[in-house]
Amino acid sequence: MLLTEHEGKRLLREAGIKVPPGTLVRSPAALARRKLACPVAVKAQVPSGGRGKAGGVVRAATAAAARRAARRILGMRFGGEKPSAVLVEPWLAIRREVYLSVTVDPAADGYVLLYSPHGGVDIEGGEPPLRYAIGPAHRFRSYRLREILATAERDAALREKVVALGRRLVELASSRDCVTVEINPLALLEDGSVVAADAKVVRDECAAFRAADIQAAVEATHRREPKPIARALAGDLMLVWLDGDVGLISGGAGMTMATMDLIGDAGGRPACFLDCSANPTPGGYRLAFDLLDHEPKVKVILVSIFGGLTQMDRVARVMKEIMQERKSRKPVVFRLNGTNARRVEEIFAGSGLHNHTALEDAVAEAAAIARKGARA
Amino acid sequence: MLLTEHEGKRLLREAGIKVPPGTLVRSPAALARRKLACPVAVKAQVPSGGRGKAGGVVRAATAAAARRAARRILGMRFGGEKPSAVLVEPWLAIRREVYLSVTVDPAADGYVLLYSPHGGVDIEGGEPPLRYAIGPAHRFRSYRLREILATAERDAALREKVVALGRRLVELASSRDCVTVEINPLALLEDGSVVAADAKVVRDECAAFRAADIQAAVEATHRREPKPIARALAGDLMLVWLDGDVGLISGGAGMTMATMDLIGDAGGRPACFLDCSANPTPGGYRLAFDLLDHEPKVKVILVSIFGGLTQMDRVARVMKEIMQERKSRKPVVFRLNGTNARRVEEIFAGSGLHNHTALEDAVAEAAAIARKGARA
Amino acid sequence: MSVLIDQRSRFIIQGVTGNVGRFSARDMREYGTAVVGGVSAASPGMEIEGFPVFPDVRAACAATRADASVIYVPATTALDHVVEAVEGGIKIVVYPGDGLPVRDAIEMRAAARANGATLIGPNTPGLISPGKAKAGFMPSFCYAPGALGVISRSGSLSYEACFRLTSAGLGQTTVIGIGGDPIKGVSAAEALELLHADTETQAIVYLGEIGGGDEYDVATYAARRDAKPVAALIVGRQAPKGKKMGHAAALIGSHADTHSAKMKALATAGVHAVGAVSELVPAVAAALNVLKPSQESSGTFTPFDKAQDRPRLRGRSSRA
Amino acid sequence: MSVLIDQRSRFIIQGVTGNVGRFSARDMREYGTAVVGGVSAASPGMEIEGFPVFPDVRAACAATRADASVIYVPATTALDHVVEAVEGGIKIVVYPGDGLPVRDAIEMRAAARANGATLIGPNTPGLISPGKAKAGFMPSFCYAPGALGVISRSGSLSYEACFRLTSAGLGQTTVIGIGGDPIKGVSAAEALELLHADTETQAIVYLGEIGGGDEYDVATYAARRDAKPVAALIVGRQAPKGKKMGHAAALIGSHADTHSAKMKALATAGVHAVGAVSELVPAVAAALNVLKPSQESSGTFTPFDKAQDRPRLRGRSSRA
Repeated sequence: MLLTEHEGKRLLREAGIKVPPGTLVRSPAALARRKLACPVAVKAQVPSGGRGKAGGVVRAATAAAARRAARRILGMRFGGEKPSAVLVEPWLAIRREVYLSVTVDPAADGYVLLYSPHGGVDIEGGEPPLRYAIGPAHRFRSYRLREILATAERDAALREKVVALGRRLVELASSRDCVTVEINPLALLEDGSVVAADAKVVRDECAAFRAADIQAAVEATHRREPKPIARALAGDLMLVWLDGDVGLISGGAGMTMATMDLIGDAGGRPACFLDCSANPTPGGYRLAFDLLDHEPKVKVILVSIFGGLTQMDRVARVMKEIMQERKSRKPVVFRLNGTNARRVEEIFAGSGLHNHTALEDAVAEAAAIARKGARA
Repeated sequence: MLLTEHEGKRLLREAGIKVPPGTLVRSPAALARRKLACPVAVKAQVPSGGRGKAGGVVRAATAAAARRAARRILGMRFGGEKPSAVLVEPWLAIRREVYLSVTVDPAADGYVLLYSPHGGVDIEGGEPPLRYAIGPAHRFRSYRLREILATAERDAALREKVVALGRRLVELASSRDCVTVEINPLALLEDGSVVAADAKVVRDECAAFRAADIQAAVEATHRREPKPIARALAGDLMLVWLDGDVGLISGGAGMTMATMDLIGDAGGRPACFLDCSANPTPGGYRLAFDLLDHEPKVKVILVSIFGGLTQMDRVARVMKEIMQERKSRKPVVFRLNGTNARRVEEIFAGSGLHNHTALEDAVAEAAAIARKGARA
Repeated sequence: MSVLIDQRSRFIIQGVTGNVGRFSARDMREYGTAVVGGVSAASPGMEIEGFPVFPDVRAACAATRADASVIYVPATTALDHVVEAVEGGIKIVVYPGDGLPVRDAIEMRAAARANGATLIGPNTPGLISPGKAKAGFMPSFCYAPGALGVISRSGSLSYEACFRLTSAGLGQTTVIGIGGDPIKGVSAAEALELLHADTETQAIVYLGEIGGGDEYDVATYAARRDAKPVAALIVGRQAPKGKKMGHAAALIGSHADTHSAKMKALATAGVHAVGAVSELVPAVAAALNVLKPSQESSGTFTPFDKAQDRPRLRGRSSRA
Repeated sequence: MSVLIDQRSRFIIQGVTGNVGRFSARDMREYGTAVVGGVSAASPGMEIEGFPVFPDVRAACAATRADASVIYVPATTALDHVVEAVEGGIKIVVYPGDGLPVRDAIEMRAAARANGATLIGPNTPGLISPGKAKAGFMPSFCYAPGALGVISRSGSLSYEACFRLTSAGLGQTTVIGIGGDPIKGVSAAEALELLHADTETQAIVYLGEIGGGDEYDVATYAARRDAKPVAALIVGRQAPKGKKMGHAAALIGSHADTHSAKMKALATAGVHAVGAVSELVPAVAAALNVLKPSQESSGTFTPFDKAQDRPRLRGRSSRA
């Protein structure tokens, strides 16, 4: 879960890392009530990258200009999202911008620290950053980081500040369950101090059980999602809407994507990624049907499940029940395979339901129905 | 720094540990505005032990009783301190109370976890708790804890809950710089769940540089101190007022205590513990004199410093300057020794100041002056 | 031969008293796997499905000489159980659970390494050496002994894929579910090394997806002069950019994460890479034909045997 | 003999470019200690007080064969520097700084152990083997070679105490400032073992205070049948309950923390324990007389030599 700059900076501040004093406001009116020491930076608060290049960070020389900038930014969208607020900070007298981040990297068997002597918006175009593969957080060694920094950063005093910050970031990432803590730019000010001018922090949603703030943020994010997505999340289903008309109820990320790909190959267009593997229960499947039955763009539903732990005789019984209860007339195509799948045929017998043996056949039928529906 | 129960429980909650839903109020009037699900517990919020036995926790069956209890508690003192607030929580249906804590223990080379199957206010009188010597936090092993718990806790389901909590407490202590995290009682409720019914958390003030919340708490504590103590702390001096009249300016905890003891042996009574070793500068010493000069009970000032890093020729020059500037007429007795101490005599020469060679002589003189002052 | 597990592996099930643990213990035994006991701290001393239940791993190992374990516990306590396993003497640990915090995955992997153990997982159905042993909950009928080493990031996709391979007469030495999380006990690169070193494995099948960098490790391996033939299926052509597709790592962030970039890298390295599960069997056949062009022609394989739900369990292990 | 350091110890100073580092490097050299260089990441390549300054410990050790280090850096980065020292090959590390978070003290101690090194500190002036080497900033004139092993929790108190001992002709083998923090690199118990094993140390002087449990370790040692004679000074009779007296550990919480409880435990164990620094020399003399009643009588010691500021540097090492 990517935090907004403001939320990320709060975590940095809590860990003793210097950030500019900032004011968070949700409206230009709220900004009018604050005293500002101009010039200021007015910054869109939105969990999305590329904000700076998209005009989401504006320098304002006067309070009036700051209000205008806030109004404009609050009306914009960044990566499809409206900013929830603007962060107003003193405009910094920056001598140099560098890049510093800690992130999880399989190649490092854990955390990796990245540093570039040239930070700012163009970081991705330049030289690749220096790389210190740490592994588990307790393996961090300041002298190793120092050696690596010395190969490209000539300012010895700055190196020492980065070394000290490096430890702080690794401990923050590990102790507060952050997948990424990126400071870009880390600003070297005229007075020689360094300050985190921006913050991009990604927290690990899986750690919500031991971090109340992650739990709260996850819940808040879910509340902000459109209703069907929120309902899916609340029911432990993973739903991503796509552009097509073939509704897909599946189990397992790889199997779901594989089926989506086959739908495309068969001339259809998947309407969604809908993975029910985390909740393969009557309630989970009922919710899945309910979501797709109520989505007008879905013309046909393909149930494609290959169960391991999920026992397919049970799934078949649940499907039979749902088909008997459900009001929607959208056609449903089944391809159930996996543990106990040989019993599906006898369970479906007499119900009018048909289970395809081959995935390709089921996909072809679903795509054909959708095409027919589209033509009708 | 010992936190109040409410502050401690906030840390527990942040770490995903279940605590009762509580309401913090600073006055009975504030409590009147809250809806309460009675019966409730009304609990004094004060950073001091023994609160329960001293009447700081009261069961209230009605909202009116809760307000009366809050009023009474807010007027009491616990360990000399007035509660800053009361915490009002639902009265818990407790099946059993156990004791669980993690604390720093030199004998464990780090953290130790303590558990007793009998928690509550009488924990100190009973059997010594079970002890799991962990060491550094990353050495925690749930299976070791489980083995130890099995020797005295018969409820296997509860053991498993304690094992899971144990890891959470060790990680909390380490990642949030707590010296002690004590849950007493850890309450096993009728529904089988466990909840931290109380919390005694001691945080490490030395970690303020990397934990903004510790920094803020230290500053708040310092602000609440009486003015002279607050001034001493702000000047990096360590001041504890005692009952006597011999003011003592010293350096180093052990040397200061040794001098205090000698003052007592000489028939005097020390007025303070005042350790200037963290700020052995002209500013530090000026502040020390200012504090003692303005404290009426101080009749004489003994300067007793044995310097290592602190170079005594510099100290002697500073002392000479201060003696010349200072308005107070309180007599001052010197005993300076340590690095470069052989130059003190020549620096003091002609100033009317005398440096005692032997500590006992300086102490005897100061005590004699104080006795004379007391008789006068 | 096979890698990591075979008929001599002696398994315990940690968390055997839960529904999943109990089901899996029975299912593994039915496959012929040597399951020698279970561990449950809360219920030691009882019997589950005929297996003795021990209070901890050390006791279980002492009594049963177990050297492998499958762990069915929630993510909240998974790290503790994996550490107990590897410090208790277990050499092959499978942790199938998903939703594991990445920090715990990092610590798990480090703990396994520090104790000379191999961890499979998290977020995996486990691994199977067909005809020898099964450590996890994949559907047994999908597998048959043979000459293919299979590596998969995705559980159910590996069932589908192996069902097709088995149905086509293409059996497996070992199928390793490396899992869909970014930090894995055994990574793709490490799984490749294991299968490379196995004399019976004649070709490697990799089942991958968008996001993450494992596919580039496959390409790196395949480009080696001594590499075994590799076939790969990469799914996710229809996935949009910037959305997480179930797996923590299945997210297209940069260009390298895309389906086309991965397919190109694999093809360049000589991998028989396909983008649809329907093309997998011909691709694998082609890979095998590279190895033994005289024995097989890719045209002889039918991709799916519709005539029977249970595939032919005809292996190729006799070849090696 | 001496423990931990002697004239063969080769020292570097980490943080040599700061005021304290520079002062101490010069002061240690003046005492005759083999200071072979300094470390400063920010200013490598320069010279400080004639010492070469290296960018890191590894480079310093490679160039100078250093095996000991005194570290003058703030608490914020102390753990990093101690870890660098012990992983760089340093075997004796002194960290004098105070205000160190206890978690970092725990990690420091563990790092030293894991690398077979000995850490002195935090919150200590260091240690000195009089006439041989000095690792820290205690005033040199307070010490003389002799037969006493001294252990102290408090810096300036140890200067006062050793000044008195030296003035009375009671020299020292090694004086170890174990420091006033709860978690120590070398604990009282460990310091006792070191001095116990040193053949030249004839008696042990322990300088303690209220709070903490070190004094009970001293009592435990003294009660051993093979213990060397022990004298102890415990300060803090005038300290009130529940208030921290400067040192993190100097706080009377429970009864065991009190002055009287400690004095009783020490006396019971046979320690010549006193509560006033003015009584220290007679107590030490009595302890030595236990050892060699024929050579000395406690009446011959004068507690303080007022005639001269610089004490007689007359040692007792010739005895052993």
